[in-house]
Amino acid sequence: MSQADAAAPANAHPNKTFREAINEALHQEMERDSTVIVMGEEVAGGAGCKGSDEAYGGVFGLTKGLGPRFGRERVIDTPITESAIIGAAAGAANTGLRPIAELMFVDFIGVCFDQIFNQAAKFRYMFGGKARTPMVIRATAGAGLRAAAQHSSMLHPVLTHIPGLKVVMPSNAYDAKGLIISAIRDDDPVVFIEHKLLYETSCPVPDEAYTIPFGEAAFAREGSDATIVAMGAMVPRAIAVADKLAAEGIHCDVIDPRTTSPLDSEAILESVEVSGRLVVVDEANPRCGLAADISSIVAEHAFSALRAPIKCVTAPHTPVPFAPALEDAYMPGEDRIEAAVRAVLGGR
Amino acid sequence: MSQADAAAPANAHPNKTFREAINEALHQEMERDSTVIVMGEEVAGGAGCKGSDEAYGGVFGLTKGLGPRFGRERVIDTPITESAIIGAAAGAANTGLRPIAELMFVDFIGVCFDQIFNQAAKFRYMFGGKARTPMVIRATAGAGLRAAAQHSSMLHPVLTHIPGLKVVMPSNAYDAKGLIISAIRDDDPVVFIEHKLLYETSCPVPDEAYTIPFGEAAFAREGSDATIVAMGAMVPRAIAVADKLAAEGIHCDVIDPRTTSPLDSEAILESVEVSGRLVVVDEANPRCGLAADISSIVAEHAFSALRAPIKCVTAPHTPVPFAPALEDAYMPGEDRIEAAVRAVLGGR
Amino acid sequence: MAYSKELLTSAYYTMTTIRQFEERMIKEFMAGNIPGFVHTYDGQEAVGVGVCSHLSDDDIIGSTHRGHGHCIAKGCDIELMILEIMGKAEGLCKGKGGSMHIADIDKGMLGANAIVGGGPPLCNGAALSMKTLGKPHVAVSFSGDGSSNQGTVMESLNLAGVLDLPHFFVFENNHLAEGTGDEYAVAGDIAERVRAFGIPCDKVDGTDFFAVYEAAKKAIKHCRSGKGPYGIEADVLRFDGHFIGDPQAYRGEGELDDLRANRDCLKIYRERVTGEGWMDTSALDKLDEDAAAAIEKGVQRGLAAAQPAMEELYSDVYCSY
Amino acid sequence: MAYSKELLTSAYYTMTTIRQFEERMIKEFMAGNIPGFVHTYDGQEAVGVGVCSHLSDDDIIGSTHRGHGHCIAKGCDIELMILEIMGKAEGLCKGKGGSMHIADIDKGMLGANAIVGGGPPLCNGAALSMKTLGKPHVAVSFSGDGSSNQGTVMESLNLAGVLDLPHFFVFENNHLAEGTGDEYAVAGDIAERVRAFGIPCDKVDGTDFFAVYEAAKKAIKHCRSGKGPYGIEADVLRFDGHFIGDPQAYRGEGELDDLRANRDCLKIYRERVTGEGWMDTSALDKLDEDAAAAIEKGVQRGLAAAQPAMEELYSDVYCSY
Ligand SMILES: Cc1ncc(C[n+]2csc(CCOP(=O)(O)OP(=O)(O)O)c2C)c(N)n1
Ligand SMILES: Cc1ncc(C[n+]2csc(CCOP(=O)(O)OP(=O)(O)O)c2C)c(N)n1
Ligand SMILES: [Mg+2]
Ligand SMILES: [Mg+2]
Repeated sequence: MSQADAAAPANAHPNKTFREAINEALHQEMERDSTVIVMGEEVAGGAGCKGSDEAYGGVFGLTKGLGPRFGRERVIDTPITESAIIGAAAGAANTGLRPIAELMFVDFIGVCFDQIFNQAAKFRYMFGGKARTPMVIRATAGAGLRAAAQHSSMLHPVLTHIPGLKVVMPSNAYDAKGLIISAIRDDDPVVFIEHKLLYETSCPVPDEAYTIPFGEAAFAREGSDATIVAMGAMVPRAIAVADKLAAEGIHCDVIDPRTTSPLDSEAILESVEVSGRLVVVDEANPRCGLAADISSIVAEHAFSALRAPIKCVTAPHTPVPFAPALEDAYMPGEDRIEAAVRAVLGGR
Repeated sequence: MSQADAAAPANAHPNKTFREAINEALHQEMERDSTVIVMGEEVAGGAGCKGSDEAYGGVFGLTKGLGPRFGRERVIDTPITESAIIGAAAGAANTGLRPIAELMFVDFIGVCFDQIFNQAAKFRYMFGGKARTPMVIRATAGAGLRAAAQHSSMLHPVLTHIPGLKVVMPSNAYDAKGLIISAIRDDDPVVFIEHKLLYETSCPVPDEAYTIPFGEAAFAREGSDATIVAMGAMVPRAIAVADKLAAEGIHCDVIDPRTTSPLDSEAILESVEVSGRLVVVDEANPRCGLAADISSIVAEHAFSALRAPIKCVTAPHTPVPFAPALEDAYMPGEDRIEAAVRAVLGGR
Repeated sequence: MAYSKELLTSAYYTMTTIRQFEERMIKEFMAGNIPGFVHTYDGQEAVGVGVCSHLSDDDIIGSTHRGHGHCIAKGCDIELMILEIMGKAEGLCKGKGGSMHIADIDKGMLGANAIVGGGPPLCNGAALSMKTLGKPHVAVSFSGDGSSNQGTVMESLNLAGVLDLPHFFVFENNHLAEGTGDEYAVAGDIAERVRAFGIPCDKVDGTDFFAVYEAAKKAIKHCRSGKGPYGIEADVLRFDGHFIGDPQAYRGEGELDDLRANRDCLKIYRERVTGEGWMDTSALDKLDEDAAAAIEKGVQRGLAAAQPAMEELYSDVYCSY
Repeated sequence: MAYSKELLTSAYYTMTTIRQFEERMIKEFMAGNIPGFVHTYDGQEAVGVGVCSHLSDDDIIGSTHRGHGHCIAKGCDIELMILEIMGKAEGLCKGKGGSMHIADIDKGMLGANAIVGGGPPLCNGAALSMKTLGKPHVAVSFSGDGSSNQGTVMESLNLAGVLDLPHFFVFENNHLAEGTGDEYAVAGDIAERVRAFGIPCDKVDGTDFFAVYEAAKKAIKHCRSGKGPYGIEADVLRFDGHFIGDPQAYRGEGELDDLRANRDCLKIYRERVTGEGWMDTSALDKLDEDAAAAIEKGVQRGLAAAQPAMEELYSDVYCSY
């Protein structure tokens, strides 16, 4: 696994936000490869209105500028028709293009799930290796914007469950750029999950294109007292807890798997072999979730190293509530992460 | 938890197949409660053809006889339109009916997932308790019939992940009857998963209506050497292994949770507290699956009782292959279950 | 054609309530008093009110992300709505739903819906309940021009046609779906699309309350009498952004000024009823003031109210892990 | 109107191959030599062949659960198909897909699809590739009457209309979806539904190869010339069950006998070509025999062939756990 690169190294590269890093990567990949196209609702800016056709660029602005730069043949606004969007991306991927489809909110997989899990994800296997489906589905996910039950889900556990899909969930701008470029160049369907709360976070990001391999975790912090695994918007929280504990002399590995499928289980197992203590933090609901998944891998393959029960820190088994006080309590917070780490340390 | 009732007690009740048990329960509940309706493709038998309108009764025959008995106002054939079927069931449930919608194969949740997970499952919570959604979605699931990638999935992990849904997965005819009746009388949306390989299995089933509560596991076998948790079509396989080992003097609890959400984690934890050894068998894919889910609950809450790594026996992380030899290897078989139990027993 | 004083008064009162409610929500949102994503209905009042004027609490409506107007037209308590939109414990849904997920089943309001196209399948279900239970009620779904492209909506049209459900499909074509126009996104024509399922569908001027009222009357009568579904496509407009805060760069120069000047359903209503001598200006002004007072009261209560208690995170769901 | 000898020969050879292939699959299935669920295309040959006669390997088709005929018409190797359907290692998809999941991208066959309505969205994508890459090819999706009710299909029509995609939508209305008739399940009319999206759509007699051939020619020319999508609704029938083994209780008395006597596209073809003097009976008989021999050879090879090796369970997927 690569070390420390996820931790926003203080280097000579200019600071960029998560949003800017992805936008830049999209520009660079479309420039490099004319078979890369982008499609989705208002990804080019909007169409068929009386005013500007560049009002948007994706509702969160991630695709801003692509339409004017690469033209409407390659940056395609669609109706509200997610099954047709994902299906078109998959069919185009089978026939020579490398589509990037935007699913405005990952919550909308409900209306297009068949095209993701029964179609795109399965072609390569069920056609005996005869089909390639190099497509990326980009989607905003997560709580924190008071968008409530139908616009705040994570859903990466559902996607990670599906064989044939790759699932990517960056936690910072540097990784976001490297991972989206890897996703675009990958020959399998990839779901790329962007947490709403990360869009405005920033760190140094090289101007040039670079890739980060799938299945390689990053160590955001290192320490042998306990292992904390966290993903997406949970990584900054895990780092904050690790830093606080470090001031007390408790040092934790903070492992960010970066891709949930494939998963760098080796990095996690190696860390637990040393620390013997594991806390898994995930914003998704708990049942059949990613925290449970990682816990079970460790309980099977690093059992003898474990010196305390594995703790999972997740959302409760409820939809995302609207009221800010409830939503804040819904998301795993630093307090709960800290308590879990102290618990696996036997109450230190 | 209730004991032994899942194990097809040799009593005075007539033998019935899994299919007959469900069909009988549907008749009884429709008789008892005029707000119970059934809808789906060919559930009444088919419509708009030149011949018999009773050709089918669900393609697997589970709803056979309901159409003629209760009429087409309550047994409703639909077009191929799963989103509209599930949506109509949910809306009808909100407004006074108790619909049972048939999803011919659980694999079809892809085309109606939004109506399940964003709509039906969330109403009660997001409307602050103001809505009731007493509906049942019945679906055939699982491998074994050589139906290949798009007609053989399990998908209960995906459903179990969703807060607000209850997920039921009976392993025998007796439980199937009691659980479907509980599902129909429940005020929350329930997904009722019928494994294809179980339809022709039979055991004594009382003629009268009865319920089995959700969240109560059954002990198909009892023993303190190891705990085997298995669901659906995996239960008979786990029982066969337990019986084989029992002949050698190794005695295992075989726990069938019967409902995956809510889950009777207490029964599992209590068993592991005694045995210290756990094997979880599930036909679903492994990542973020139910085996991982149960493993993680035990690794957190019965850690100190564990005397060996937890073993998960699942399908591989691949779609379901068509060729019989591959499909047979895909499904967890008795050999793999037995090997896992022997492994947690330290190679006995 | 004459309308009862009662109808004229209540229709105007409801429309002005919606207009002022939405304008106030924009103000409160901008002041930081409302969290989340909010989509306002101002401009479209004549549709919601023209349709819901024919409905009782036993009739059901299914709404959209742009649901405030439908709620108010269907008789939801505006104070409880404000509390909900502000995320307060006493809100219509305990503060757990918010603007995009308001429901009030007692009033026959089956829910806003933050999933485009989520509502029509549910309204088929409500209509099925009515048909199965032999009740003379109707279900009404509201959909936008953008929503008309979602498969769930088209499936719902077909199933309603097949089962002859008492489902009145109202398409509010405001010619925008976020920043995408119907000219671009709707291949063909919405009303034609509805008719292709064998469902009668009329086009109506959605800025004219009376036109909507008459079209809805005919449609609802059709549905109530067991003849199956009916549709209308209302030509309408929205005054504000897709969501509060949307800069509306997709608007043409002067487009909004023109709409406000010439296609404001409240102005058009006032002109008509005063022109016909059915109501006078002072009575209308008085209704504006009454609505404003009710909203003011609700907002003050909302601002002062508490958020839900922490236990509510775990309630209203069958089990918590 | 005259047709080339080559076309007449190849069209008949392909149709008789499909017919005999399906009849043989039924036999082999009944003998226990084919696992799983198999849906045969016999009766509908004139549609698949009439359409695919205009296509090259660079054109793409998307098929359904009833895909054998489309595969054969598109030029897939029948021996490799038989191996696939029998689940053998050398099958077109290594025996991992089976009857419901055959694909052959090299031949422009994008896949059968066991999800009703799964194919048309994918064909939009293929058409989008052609449009974006500036190639003069078309994508053709096949859908049934039942499939026309699935939201994915209707969304695909709209998106194809919006983006002017070179997508030819072929609806094969065999008036049955399992045991449900289109009379019941399709509100309105399929061709009208297509037209409502602004897409031209012709109705054609699907038992008449020449009618299909001409309609497809016009439609494909339209698509190739950049004018956007086109549709046909072919009136057709299936001779056998929904799946092999289906007792077809939904058939009326004498219905099948009547169909076999009067609406058999192969008989109709033979009558036409002999009647016109374009081909003689002995030439046609010879083609029947040639097809039978090829199928026999494939079946024998299939029966003798081995299933995939166990490693194949884990191949063709990015990682195994
Ligand atoms: C399935 C889904 N796709 C996309 C969105 C994002 N979205 C919310 S409202 C909207 C536009 C809806 O347009 P229309 O139906 O015309 O309604 P209007 O906003 O004009 O009232 C979009 C794209 C969503 N909420 N759900
Ligand atoms: C989404 C989905 N729903 C239901 C089915 C089950 N099913 C398979 S084929 C079929 C009937 C299809 O009818 P039609 O489209 O007319 O095609 P035909 O069988 O007549 O060729 C059904 C209901 C399915 N495979 N996928
Ligand atoms: Mg609109
Ligand atoms: Mg058909």
